[in-house]
Amino acid sequence: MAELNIAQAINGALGSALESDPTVIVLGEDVGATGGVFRVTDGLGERFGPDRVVDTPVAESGIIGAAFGMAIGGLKPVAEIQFMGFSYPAFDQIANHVSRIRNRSRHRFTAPMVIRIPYGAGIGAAEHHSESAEAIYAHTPGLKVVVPASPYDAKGLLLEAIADPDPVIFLEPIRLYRSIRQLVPDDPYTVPFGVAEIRRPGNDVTLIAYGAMVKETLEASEKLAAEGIGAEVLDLRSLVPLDADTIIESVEHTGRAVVIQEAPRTAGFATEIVSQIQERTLYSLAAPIQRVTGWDTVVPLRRAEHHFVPDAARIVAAARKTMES
Amino acid sequence: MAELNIAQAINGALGSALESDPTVIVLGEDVGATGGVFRVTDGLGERFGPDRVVDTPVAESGIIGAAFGMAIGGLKPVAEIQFMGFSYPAFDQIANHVSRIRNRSRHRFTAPMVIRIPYGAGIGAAEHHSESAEAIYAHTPGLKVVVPASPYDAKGLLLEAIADPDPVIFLEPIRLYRSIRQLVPDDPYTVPFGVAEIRRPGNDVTLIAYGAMVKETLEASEKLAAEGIGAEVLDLRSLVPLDADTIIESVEHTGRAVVIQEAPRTAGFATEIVSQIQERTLYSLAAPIQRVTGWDTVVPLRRAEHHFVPDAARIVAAARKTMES
Amino acid sequence: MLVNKLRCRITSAVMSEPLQYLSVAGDPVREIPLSVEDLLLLYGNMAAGRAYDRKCTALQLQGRLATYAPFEGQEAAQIGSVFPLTADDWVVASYRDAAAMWATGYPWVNLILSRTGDERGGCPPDGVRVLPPSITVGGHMIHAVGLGWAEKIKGSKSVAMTFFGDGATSEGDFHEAMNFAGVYGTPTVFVCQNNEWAISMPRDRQTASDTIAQKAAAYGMPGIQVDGNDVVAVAIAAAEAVDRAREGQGPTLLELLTYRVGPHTTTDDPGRYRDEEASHQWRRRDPLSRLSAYLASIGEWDEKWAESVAADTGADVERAVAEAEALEPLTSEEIFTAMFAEPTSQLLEQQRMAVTDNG
Amino acid sequence: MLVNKLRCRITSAVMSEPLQYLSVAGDPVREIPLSVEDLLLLYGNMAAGRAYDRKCTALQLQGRLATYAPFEGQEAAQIGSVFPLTADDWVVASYRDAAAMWATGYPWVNLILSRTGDERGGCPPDGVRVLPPSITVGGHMIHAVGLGWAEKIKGSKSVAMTFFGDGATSEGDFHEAMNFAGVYGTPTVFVCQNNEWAISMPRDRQTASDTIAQKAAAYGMPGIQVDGNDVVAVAIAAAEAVDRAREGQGPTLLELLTYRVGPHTTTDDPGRYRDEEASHQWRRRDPLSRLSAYLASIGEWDEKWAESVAADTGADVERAVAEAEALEPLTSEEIFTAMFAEPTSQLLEQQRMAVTDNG
Ligand SMILES: Cc1ncc(C[n+]2csc(CCOP(=O)(O)OP(=O)(O)O)c2C)c(N)n1
Ligand SMILES: Cc1ncc(C[n+]2csc(CCOP(=O)(O)OP(=O)(O)O)c2C)c(N)n1
Ligand SMILES: [Mg+2]
Ligand SMILES: [Mg+2]
Repeated sequence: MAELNIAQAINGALGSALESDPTVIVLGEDVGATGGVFRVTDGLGERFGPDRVVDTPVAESGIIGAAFGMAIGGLKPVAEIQFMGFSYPAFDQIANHVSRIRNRSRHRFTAPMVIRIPYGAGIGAAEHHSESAEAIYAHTPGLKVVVPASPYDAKGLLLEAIADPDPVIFLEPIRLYRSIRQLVPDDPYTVPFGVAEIRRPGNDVTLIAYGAMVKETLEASEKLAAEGIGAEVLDLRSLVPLDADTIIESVEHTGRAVVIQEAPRTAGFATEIVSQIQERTLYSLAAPIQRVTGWDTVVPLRRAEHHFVPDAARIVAAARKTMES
Repeated sequence: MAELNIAQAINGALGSALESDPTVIVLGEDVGATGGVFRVTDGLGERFGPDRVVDTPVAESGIIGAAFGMAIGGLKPVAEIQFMGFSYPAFDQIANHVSRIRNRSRHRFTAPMVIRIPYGAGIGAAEHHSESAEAIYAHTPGLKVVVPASPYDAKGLLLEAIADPDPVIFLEPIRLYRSIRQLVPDDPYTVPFGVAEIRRPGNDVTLIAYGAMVKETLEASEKLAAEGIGAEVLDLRSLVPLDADTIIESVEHTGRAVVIQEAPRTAGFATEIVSQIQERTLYSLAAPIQRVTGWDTVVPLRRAEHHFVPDAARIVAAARKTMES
Repeated sequence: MLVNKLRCRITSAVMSEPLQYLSVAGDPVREIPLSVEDLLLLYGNMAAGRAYDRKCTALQLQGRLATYAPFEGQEAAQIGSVFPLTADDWVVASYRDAAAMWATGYPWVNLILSRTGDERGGCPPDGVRVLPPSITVGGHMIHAVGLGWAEKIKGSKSVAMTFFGDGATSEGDFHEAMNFAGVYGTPTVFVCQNNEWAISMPRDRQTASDTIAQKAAAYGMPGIQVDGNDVVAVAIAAAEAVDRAREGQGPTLLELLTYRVGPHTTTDDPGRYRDEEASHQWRRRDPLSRLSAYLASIGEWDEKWAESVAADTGADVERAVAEAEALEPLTSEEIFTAMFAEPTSQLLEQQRMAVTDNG
Repeated sequence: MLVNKLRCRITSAVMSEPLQYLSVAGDPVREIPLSVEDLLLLYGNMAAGRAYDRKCTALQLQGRLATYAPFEGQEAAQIGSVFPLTADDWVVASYRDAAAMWATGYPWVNLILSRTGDERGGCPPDGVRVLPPSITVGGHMIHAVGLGWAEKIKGSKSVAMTFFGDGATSEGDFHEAMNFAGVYGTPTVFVCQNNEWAISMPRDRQTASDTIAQKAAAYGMPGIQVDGNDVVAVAIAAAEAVDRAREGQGPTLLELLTYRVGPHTTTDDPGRYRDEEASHQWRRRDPLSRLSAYLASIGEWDEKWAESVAADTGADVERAVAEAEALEPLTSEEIFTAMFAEPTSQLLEQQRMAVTDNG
């Protein structure tokens, strides 16, 4: 056990996968010599050499397409895309090939691979470095979409992703890379997909979040507690598969829900959760479900970024609104 | 006035735009010499020559990127992507550049352009030829997303799109190209974005659809009428901007809603509508809003395609379900 | 395996003339280094390809197949290219490459199933290292790079061969695939069938480059133009490219000059965009007649045998169609069962809805 | 406008040596066809670029700017390239090209605003035909193709010049841009600053092609390697490429050989992936000293003047920073106002929420 941040926990997971499974290959821009732009792959290049931790040309479609071929050919590639906005050039490979080969070949050929993508705003980065496009991947059939919010989960979910027989989009909240520390076991372990975690129990309102928003949501729940509102905080951990049962159970209990997402509002992943709640438990609802989201704008640059990203205050305001009815 | 199908109505709109505005350029794969794979641009190449109706190399990112440059430079490009699945290689250009230049330059540079994309299943086409990715574009800030369901709207909305000062994703329901005829004025006219049409009034349940699903929904409404259920059918016509007011008004009136989308279920555009309805008029709801959607699978090929695409029967079943409570 | 004497001359230097062994009339323009047995095998496979192709066009006209993309005229390009491959090698091809796929083990019934619109066409027998054909243009070449790379990493001697058209070279993915192959020296053979058309777009509007072969230089790999209707030239060039890949010398680009004498697909009308006179010209350069003329000139031609190959294939394809048609289409339940190894709870729930609501 | 006597020798033939006019020591290796006035202009602009660059690095260290991508060593490449442009031409550049952008009319304050993290940096004065820099690698070159194409369609004589790095040539969009430019003969000048690194990836691992210039042949356009630290050579090559474009002869690829002597950005530590000895070597080939040595040798060098240029720019940049910092950041209301010409009802509703909820 060591106290690690998320970047270190992911580094540990990659290290143990590379060590225990000779078919694992880490590839991406700058993952080797310099350890990645976030230093998440730090030291792995030295430890496992340039054939296992592969620096690639600047070509995202090529990275994913080549990894896809490797995966069909029996390797287990873990590809890194440097920032969410740079996954778009690879969207064709992901949506037209990676996600489909199992269905296209009725199980004959498969693409067990992981695509790691740092996502989200909050560090005042340049344009294209702050996007949250999880809904686009979740809407693409044939992909699993996983978003850790803690060091423990980051390691366990990544090892689960590497063990998974199908492609997994693994989203890493940039803002949390170094901002949370937690005791993480040294040995490998997995955290299953499709099991939401109740990060805080409560009776009055259910707050549903994932990834970077979990931290804000926990902060909001503390503020709400101070006001005497008991918020139950769910950390979804994976969007596909989605643990709808835990969500429904909680909302049936509290009668109120706020869904939090950093991505732009229209047709974001929060809408899927809202839809499922109202489908399955409309009559338990004491108030309209609130969405707290980013806006339908480009993520603003550093000086105005905070106007975009949901924070604890907005979550508190939304929760209060559900309490009004 | 002539009785036209949707393909002809679009052809007419393109012809009149090319004629009246010398800055309009139509470009795409096979749009010229052969009139497009759906013959939508039939005859335009001959009429306006290869510099106004431009056949391009097979390179979707290049088509959109070049059109984007043209648009900044003062032309009004109308780019065609042959099928929705082939828009994915251009996703980076669309999401990282086309949709953003106005914001990136605070209005200094703009990209007034139209991207025409035939979409949807129903003709038993090959893989990648049957997708409905409207949610992905609607979730991308800075794009307008328009989906006609009739010849009259097809012409009017396309001329509106060409007149719009910002980029418009113009989705053409493949299945309806030749299956509906309607009297269409010869002269140019526009149909405004953001105004849903009540295609059939009704008191019992609101059926909300767009594009290819409008036809199925109208069929369903007739079947429901035969059962004594009065369905109000809304044709959204544009998803961004969305005419939420008309939706809300209708659902406040009927108390019941079914949202129909052909795209895969999870995080599809229907969820946005469901979310807005429950946000704004939860207490008017007599029953959970139903979604009738495609599934989280690849669109099956010809022999099993019908299992995927929502049909009148499924819409009727969903409407009945809302009537049960 | 082909031996060294077969070497043509794949180098980085640009050749002035496409590689040719048999003239259009079937006369040898240089010594033919293949045995009669090999030549008969090549002919037989081309004849089978042609019989399949014609049968499919006929079946499509009867409405028994979905849209079909004929490859008449390209039999030498496909059959010659795969000649040096073994069962351990990979083939990553596109929608027009049925002959190449079949000749490397992809059964007729799978090809036919796909053409009826059935995903099970994409599932060849276990061990067949041929991917289902790519329907998107350009996206699949990099898969052959990844496959070859994986074989290299695993230390095997397998190579990956990928087929694509002249139009596909315009896609960004062609560039990324070629570049990765060059950088990592993957055992990949890039086979461009330059059939002069991409639907209605002629080759000279597709790119301003004089040849496609010369694009190889941009990636530090050799490229060679080959008379793609000369099956001997194609086989020899492919053999060398495959040998290079197998021996660790990296990727090669082959540009096979050929012509799509038929329509783009059965729904296409080439008369709208091209002078069909060229097709007539190209039919005279037919790859099958060229080889049969040569075989006749050396006294090895048996017309009856050739007819029987075509007839046998026709019958095989008929059987494949019957087999495909006898197979019940995928049910509403089954469309959910191949998205993941294990369906998610959401898929199970949707499966339940699909089965009951559609009921 | 530059005249014919300036012509270098852009042809499709591959040159054995990069084009050079001034040796590393500043000695003319061929006749210098530029006037002293032009040379002083070039020097002054390079000096301004350098002063800006150093100032920004310093300001970033103080936390007053966001991450910054220095271009030290690449001043000749940028300033030389834009030398033949007029105000009617377009510049489409990337994050490391501030000198090129400024020299064609993009104000310091806009560059600085962007570096503080403010969208208003992307809004140069009306009429400045320089797009905000591309942050994605590779996606912007095709925009210059579209811009040039539009000018051609409109019948104007304007050209579009686009700047990108060696790493960017690996993106599929480079290929599509080059190919479109070749096919349509657009008036586009492709300027690749080959600074040997793409973050930590050295040029020889980026592509197996010997040179980047030779990639031009794949698109039927000429390509030329130029000593990118020799501002005279860059200016002459660019002038010819611009003239070709203007005269309807189509696009050209310039490969400017240079070196990023500093880090990739202010958060990068090059010591992790390269031997900094090379940077020291390259500092000796500094583009400014090379030109000043030549100017001194012909008795036209004025050290005081050079110092004053740098000092003036430093002061300009200081003022720009002050101006940028004095500007109130965009409000929660304003982040909604540039998504469309007119905000949609959804945006207005969200704007209302943003303003009230954030309270
Ligand atoms: C990404 C993508 N864009 C467009 C298409 C539509 N399309 C199908 S075949 C074709 C032409 C391809 O030409 P070429 O590569 O020369 O192959 P050929 O058809 O001649 O065998 C096009 C544009 C597609 N299938 N995929
Ligand atoms: C599409 C995309 N992928 C990755 C990145 C991250 N990135 C920023 S700069 C860079 C290296 C670019 O190298 P080069 O083109 O040589 O330009 P240089 O930085 O040397 O000026 C990378 C990979 C990006 N900005 N955009
Ligand atoms: Mg072709
Ligand atoms: Mg570089």
